[in-house]
Amino acid sequence: MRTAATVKIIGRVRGRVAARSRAFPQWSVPKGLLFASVLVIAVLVACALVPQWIAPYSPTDMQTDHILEAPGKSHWLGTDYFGRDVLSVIVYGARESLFIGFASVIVGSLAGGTIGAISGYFGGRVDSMLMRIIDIVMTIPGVLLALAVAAVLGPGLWNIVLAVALASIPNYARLLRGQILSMKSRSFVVASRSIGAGEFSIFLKHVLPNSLSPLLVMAAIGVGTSILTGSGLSFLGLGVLKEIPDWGALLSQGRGYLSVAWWICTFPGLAITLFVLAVNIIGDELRDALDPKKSRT
Amino acid sequence: MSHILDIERLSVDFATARGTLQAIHDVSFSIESGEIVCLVGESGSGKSVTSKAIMRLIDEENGSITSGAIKVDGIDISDLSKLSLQSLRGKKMAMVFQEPMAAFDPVFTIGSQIVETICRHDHNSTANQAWQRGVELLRRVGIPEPELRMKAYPGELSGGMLQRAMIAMALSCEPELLIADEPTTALDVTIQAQILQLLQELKTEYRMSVLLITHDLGIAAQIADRIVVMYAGKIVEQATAEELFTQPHHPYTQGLLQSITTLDSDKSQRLYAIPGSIPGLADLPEGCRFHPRCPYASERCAREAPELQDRDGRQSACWNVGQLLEGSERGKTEVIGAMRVGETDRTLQPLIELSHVTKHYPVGGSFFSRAHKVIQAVDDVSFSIRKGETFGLVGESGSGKSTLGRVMLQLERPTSGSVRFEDQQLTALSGARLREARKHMQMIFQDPYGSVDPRWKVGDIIGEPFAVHGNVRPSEKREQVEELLQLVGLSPSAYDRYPHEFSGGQRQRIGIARAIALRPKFILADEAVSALDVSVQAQIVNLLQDLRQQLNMTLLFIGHGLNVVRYVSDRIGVMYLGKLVEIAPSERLFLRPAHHYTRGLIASVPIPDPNRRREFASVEGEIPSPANPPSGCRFRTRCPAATARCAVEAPALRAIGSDHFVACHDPL
Amino acid sequence: MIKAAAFRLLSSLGVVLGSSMLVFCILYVLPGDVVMNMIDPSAMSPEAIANLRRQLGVDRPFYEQFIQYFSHVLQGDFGKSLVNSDPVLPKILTHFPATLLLTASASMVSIAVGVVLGVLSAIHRNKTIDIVARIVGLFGISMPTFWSGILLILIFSVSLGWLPAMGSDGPETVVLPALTLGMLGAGFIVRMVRNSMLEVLGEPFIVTLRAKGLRERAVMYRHALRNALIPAVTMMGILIGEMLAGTVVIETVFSRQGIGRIISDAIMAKDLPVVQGVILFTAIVYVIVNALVDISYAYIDPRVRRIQRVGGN
Amino acid sequence: GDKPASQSGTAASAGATTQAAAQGGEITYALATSPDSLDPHRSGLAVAVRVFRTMYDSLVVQLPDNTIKPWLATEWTISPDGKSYTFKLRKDVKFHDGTPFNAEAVKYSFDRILDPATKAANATALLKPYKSSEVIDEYTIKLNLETPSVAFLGNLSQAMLGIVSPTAAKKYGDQFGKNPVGTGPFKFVKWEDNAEIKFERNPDYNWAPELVSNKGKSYLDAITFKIIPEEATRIGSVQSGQVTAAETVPPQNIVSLKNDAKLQLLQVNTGGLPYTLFFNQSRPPWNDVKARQAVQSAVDIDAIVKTLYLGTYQRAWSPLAPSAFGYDASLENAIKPDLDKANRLLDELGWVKGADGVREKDGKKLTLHYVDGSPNREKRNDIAAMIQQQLKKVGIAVEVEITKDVQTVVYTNQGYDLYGNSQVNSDPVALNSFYHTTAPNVRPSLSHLSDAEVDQLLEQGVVETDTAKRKEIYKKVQHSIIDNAVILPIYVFPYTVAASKSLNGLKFDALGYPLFNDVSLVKK
Ligand SMILES: Nc1ncnc2c1ncn2[C@@H]1O[C@H](COP(=O)(O)OP(=O)(O)OP(=O)(O)O)[C@@H](O)[C@H]1O
Ligand SMILES: Nc1ncnc2c1ncn2[C@@H]1O[C@H](COP(=O)(O)OP(=O)(O)OP(=O)(O)O)[C@@H](O)[C@H]1O
Ligand SMILES: [Mg+2]
Ligand SMILES: [Mg+2]
Repeated sequence: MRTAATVKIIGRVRGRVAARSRAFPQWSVPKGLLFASVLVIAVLVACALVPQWIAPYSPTDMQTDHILEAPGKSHWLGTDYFGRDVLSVIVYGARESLFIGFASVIVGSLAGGTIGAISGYFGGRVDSMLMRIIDIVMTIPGVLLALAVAAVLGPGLWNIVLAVALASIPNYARLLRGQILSMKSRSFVVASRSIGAGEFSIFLKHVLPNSLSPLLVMAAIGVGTSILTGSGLSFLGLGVLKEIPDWGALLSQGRGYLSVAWWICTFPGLAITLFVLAVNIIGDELRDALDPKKSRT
Repeated sequence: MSHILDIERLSVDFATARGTLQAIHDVSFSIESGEIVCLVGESGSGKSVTSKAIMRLIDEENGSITSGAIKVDGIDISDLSKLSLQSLRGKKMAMVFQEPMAAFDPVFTIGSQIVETICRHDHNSTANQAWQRGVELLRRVGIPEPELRMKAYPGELSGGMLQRAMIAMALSCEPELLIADEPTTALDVTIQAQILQLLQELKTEYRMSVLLITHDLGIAAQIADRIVVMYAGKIVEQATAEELFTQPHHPYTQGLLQSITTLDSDKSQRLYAIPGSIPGLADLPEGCRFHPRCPYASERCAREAPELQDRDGRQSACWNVGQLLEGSERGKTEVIGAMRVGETDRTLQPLIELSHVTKHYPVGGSFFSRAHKVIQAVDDVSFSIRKGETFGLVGESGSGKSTLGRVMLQLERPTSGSVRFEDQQLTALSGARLREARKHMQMIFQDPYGSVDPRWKVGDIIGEPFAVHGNVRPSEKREQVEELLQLVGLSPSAYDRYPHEFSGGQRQRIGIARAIALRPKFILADEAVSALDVSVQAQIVNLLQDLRQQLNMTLLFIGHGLNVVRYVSDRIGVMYLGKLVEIAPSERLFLRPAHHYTRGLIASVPIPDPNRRREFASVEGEIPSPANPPSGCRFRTRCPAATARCAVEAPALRAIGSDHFVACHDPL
Repeated sequence: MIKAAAFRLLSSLGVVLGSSMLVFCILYVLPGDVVMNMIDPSAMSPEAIANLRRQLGVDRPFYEQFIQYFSHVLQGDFGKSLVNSDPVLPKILTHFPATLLLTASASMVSIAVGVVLGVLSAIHRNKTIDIVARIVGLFGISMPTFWSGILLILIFSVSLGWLPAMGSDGPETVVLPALTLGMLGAGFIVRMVRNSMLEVLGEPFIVTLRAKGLRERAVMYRHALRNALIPAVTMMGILIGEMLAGTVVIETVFSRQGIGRIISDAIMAKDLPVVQGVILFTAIVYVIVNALVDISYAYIDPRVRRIQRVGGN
Repeated sequence: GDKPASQSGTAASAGATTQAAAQGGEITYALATSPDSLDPHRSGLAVAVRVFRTMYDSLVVQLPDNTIKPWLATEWTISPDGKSYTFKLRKDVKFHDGTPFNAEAVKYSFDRILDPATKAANATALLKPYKSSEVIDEYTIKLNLETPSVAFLGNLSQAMLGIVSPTAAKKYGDQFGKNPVGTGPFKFVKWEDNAEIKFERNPDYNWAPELVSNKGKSYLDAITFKIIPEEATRIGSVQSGQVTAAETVPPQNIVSLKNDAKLQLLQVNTGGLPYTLFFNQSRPPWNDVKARQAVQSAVDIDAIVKTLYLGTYQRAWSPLAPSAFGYDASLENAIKPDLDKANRLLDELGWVKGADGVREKDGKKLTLHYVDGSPNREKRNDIAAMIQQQLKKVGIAVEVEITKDVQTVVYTNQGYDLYGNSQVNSDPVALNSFYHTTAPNVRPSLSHLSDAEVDQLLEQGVVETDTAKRKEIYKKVQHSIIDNAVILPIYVFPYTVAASKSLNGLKFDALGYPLFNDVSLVKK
């Protein structure tokens, strides 16, 4: 739902403000912050790929005589109510979390982007029809969509991914459509048409590539927040019980211990926050880097 | 004489991501009260920075005054506190900007923005008084129905009106110094003339000092008492208008003056253009900053930067003034082949023929109501362009020139009427056949920045026509593109670079290279040079002329710079509110305009000769809305010779001489 | 003008109807059986169960249920809960005010925090304040509401004892939930306001304002902010929709009454009439809010007003 | 020791009852979930029953020692064949709406349960062998059973068989659950969905059972139940004083709240069936006793209960809770975790460990599909997680499915190998619905057990009137179930309430439901 929110907001606003075609001002990032973000992502990706090299303990090792230990020498981030090492669980949970984050954004943006692109390309009837459908879907809270998906397909990791993706589709669609509409009337597009290029090839070669960068920004926020959507679902009791829980599930499961053992859910929360921050900072930078105007040679 | 403004050795730095840039260096000049001083120079020479430095507006853009002083009425602005600065701005000195549309806050009414200014500086006046004053001011600058306009939002007024309102706002606290940064560049010639007229009146009426920034030497010649020439952040020359135009003391000034296309430029001669382009601040040349482009440059120029020196009561910064004064003009004009000896041959076959072309854009209307309101962008236009000729199309903004061009190339379908190209009825073609036909008709766009895809490499942009139309192998493509690059005067190494790495003039060359890639028979140049500096404009115009001749193309040249259009065209059509009002061979049109509108247009063009100053404002009022054009003759509302007949009967285009057509009941 | 309004109304109705039909279909395909959720199947004979099904009308084919439901809705009858026979409409009407209060106050928090941070961040671009404000904004986006909600309860109710931890009776109970939900929205608004503020600050008219000698405060808040708010206002329309959705979690955490809780329970129990009713209601609210946003949009931005008057683009 | 104030099987009470109870005042009591209906016949939720006790009375009451005492019925006789019960009723009782309580009302209530239109849930099962009733005179009623049932009286004591006002029930129809009317010490005032349910004192009340000391009207003016599903919020509310008491305190908070000077903790073990994991014997390989025994020895329930409940919950050993009639204490500590035994049993069955550590046979992996409900109530999901790890050690792969739709997954599709459940009940006959062979066309029991000997014992248990003999019967049943590893008993659920120290006199009945008759507020 969180991704939905973000994406929806940016999508709609962009759509409406598309008339003011000037690109968003750069959200230029101090070098140090960028470096830190790259580092964070690198570490998290490493956690996802080779957790066994990083985690000090097994994430499933329930040391029942060491439950609820505060952060200390032997357990840097403490232990949880099973006696698992919190650090190790977080490290191992990275794989699932990153997967939820990235997969749902990829699915959502591909599907939404395609709808938006079709709508923007054909315009007219097709456009107004698709946009009416998108309008309709937007009035249904993301929670309901997510719950419905979870309920239809049964519990599972892909569910969360699909649920989040589904809820974000209207937003990507709207965003890309708005972007394409404003791009379609640019003079380099007319220029290409005037030399006799076919409509479809103009669309593929000029309109689309120039319309994608705001999608990137939206996706950057989406990646981080879909993990939270997952946690929202597990809060509502629709999560999956996995041997190695993802961060969202850790947060949701550990919330009851906030007053007695704050470290259980504070550190996974911090992991999510760091991840969101880093992805967003890198996303902004990446958008600039992909823009030949802004990349410095 | 008291100096209202005194700038002493001013330097301004900007802090940017890539380090500090010095935008202006050691600039000194002054303005006396009641004097109009023009600051001229190519784009990027530092004119605006100078003006903003005077207001200390550069503070907001990471700029800072690193040395020197700016004295306004004796007060040094350069190290004034923010607060006292704010109370000076608008009161002591006021500013008028280039884009009137963008210079007002769009969400407040004109009135409230004027009142805001008055109340800010005059604490005694009540809001009501301020409002009354605003109404007075608007009336003074010639806005009809000022009470009504006060309540209008910026978006509801035309550019000309907004510029007047902006001037009214600047005048609201009776400043002693008015700084106008390109106040007319965004406006039509007729409106420009009105505004310049207004400035002159105000100067005499209020004894105001004016610093007018412009790149149009014509304007400077018409209005300035004194002219300051800037180049790459430095002042290179300073003199009274007469002195400067009679005898420039700096090769740059000389080059500028020569680059101007005037209403009597010799059409058989190439336009003069200063070679090269103005350097960026990050890579300024050693020594004299102009030396790489200077025909007089010596070794010394490359080593040592010349100081601004007094000579005969004027100043210039050049080591070679003496040499220049001796008058040996190097690299001046050259005769262009044997091409344009006279007018085009009337017996030539038409290449393109338009008959009764009309283009209406529906406005308003929703799902339920079929739109009944339309913008008549082009209304019943018929004419033909002959093989090999250059046809010019002029008219004020919104008169439908671009629309006509687009309809010609079938980028848009006409509402009615037909376009014939050679033996093909273009309006009947579609799909692949139309795309095939486009091979022979190409377009050069006005905006050199927007008309190339920023994500494509130059080589791909220019090579796109090959990709679209053909069977060209990649190696061949590279070869051909490099050839084209050379043809338009770019280095083949541009192939792998991105458009943003090029200057405006260079980008326009990229656009031209693409347009000529397939050797089309017909090229439409829609304001192809309007966005460029005078000297670059000359380069591009020369290039177009050369190419046209080499490739034997037919050209439709749309522009609002009448002098350039006159220079390039064989015949010219004049449009007004979607109608073609006059067609004539270009010399004849300027010598003997038949339509009142044409005459007004021509009279509005500033003449770059201080000795031939004249009254501006030859066409009164503004162009009406094309959604609701006047009945009968569309020009009648602004026509000095309008009669009752004009209101009821629309004049048809009729011949009044050899090759000369006009749509007027009482032609001149 | 009237035509435009009528068109707007009609298309809104279409959207509401469409969304309600979509929900009907979604719920229809949901697995699970409302009857089995209601009774103890071991204690009832199969005939009795079939009888119950018939009574509830859930044994009829899809299209019949569909037509029947919507014909009733059009007569103002939203039906009864399948689970406990509560009439749906009064149920929604009693719960809705609390949700509305929560969303409205959360929006207020979002706007207040988001605008302040966004403006600060834009004015002090790339300075420490900017970086801090942006990170705070992202924090708002990156914290799950159930977690931040509990944290707020622990701090403000348990430790400090300043505010009630739960309930929906009285204005003080809305403070913590509104803060929690508002922080989420604030995160988005910060980003939005900062961006549009920067964009506006780059507009030429800002230079004009300074050249007039206006105080910096007037330039920033009277002019720049008002322009920058235009996109932010649009966002409020969408945010309110999202906040309505966000109430599902918040209302549970803070034990507030509200439609968020009704709907999550109802979905789980496959209580079709209730889900339908709530969705219909939220869709209407969503549409109304967005219409209001459009109106206020035109109010703030005269350019839009003009476009609307001329019509088209 | 540092155990909370818990006395299993006996009613715990808060504060000293000796001091004179203060009149007046209101309390708020936080519930963990919302009752679905206040119609006692219709709801089967424990949380609803906690609320019912404030406003519905039963014919009889069951004391902690499992004896049955009069309540609305003053005395009763049982026919020799055990198939009819004749009750003499109190004559001074009135429903809250003024309707007089009489034999008609009792008849109406019980017949109402049988009427399908009532959509009665658990009440139907509790009333089970009941067939019909005859009104003998205004205050005498005779209930007829299909078959004799020793548990019948005990069941009658349960709140779900409370007597409702016929006038109101007829008047409100299916809305009675929103407008409940009974004879209890408190009258219903209002119910705000998902927020609160409010009751006020019934000033006429004067027929309290022996279980409480205050036989007359309640000390409190009113009780408001608040519904606070989120644990942390519920505990936060009682800590911050926003509510007077909060139920279902999670273990970690029990430990921390004990040091809270402002709060007291009350804990009572619930009666009936403890939380038990049932093997689904219809699915191989769990139909094989050895396979089940392997799991039984591989799982370390002690570790689970200690870790997750931090010593606040008691471990269960038998299919019955310790307070239940016939509980067999000899089962305690009889089974020890024994990995060697588990491995040996599985080896014997031919399950061989594969490369990934999971046992295989005939190309099939040894998996156990563990289904649990959602949300993580009483940390039951965490139990699943721990069992998953423990069974991994012996080569059993546990797939855990957490689902909200238990009805479909478990009851309709029978798609589980292991599923946990518990039941609060007053009599061991409750075992029947879990372990007795079911008729072919009826929904099978959770265990799918079909054991002739157990069946026979269970059938005897229903009719055996001799207490000692009956105890023996149930001991045999318990033994058989544990020996055959039909189930894994996990914990006995203690109903835990955190309350302000100002709350006095809160008591619990034999099943662990709160009673508010004696509650008063100490003024400080
Ligand atoms: N805020 C700034 N930061 C960095 N460089 C700047 C800034 N403002 C202006 N410059 C640079 O200073 C130089 C002079 O700019 P300026 O705007 O004064 O030119 P100009 O003479 O007014 O040109 P034009 O005719 O295009 O308006 C340019 O190279 C420009 O890029
Ligand atoms: N796509 C369109 N939809 C609606 N109106 C249009 C459209 N294109 C042009 N117009 C209107 O048609 C009229 C003529 O426009 P056009 O661009 O042809 O003028 P122009 O002579 O080229 O002006 P300029 O000198 O400003 O380029 C204008 O009033 C313009 O607003
Ligand atoms: Mg400038
Ligand atoms: Mg044009």
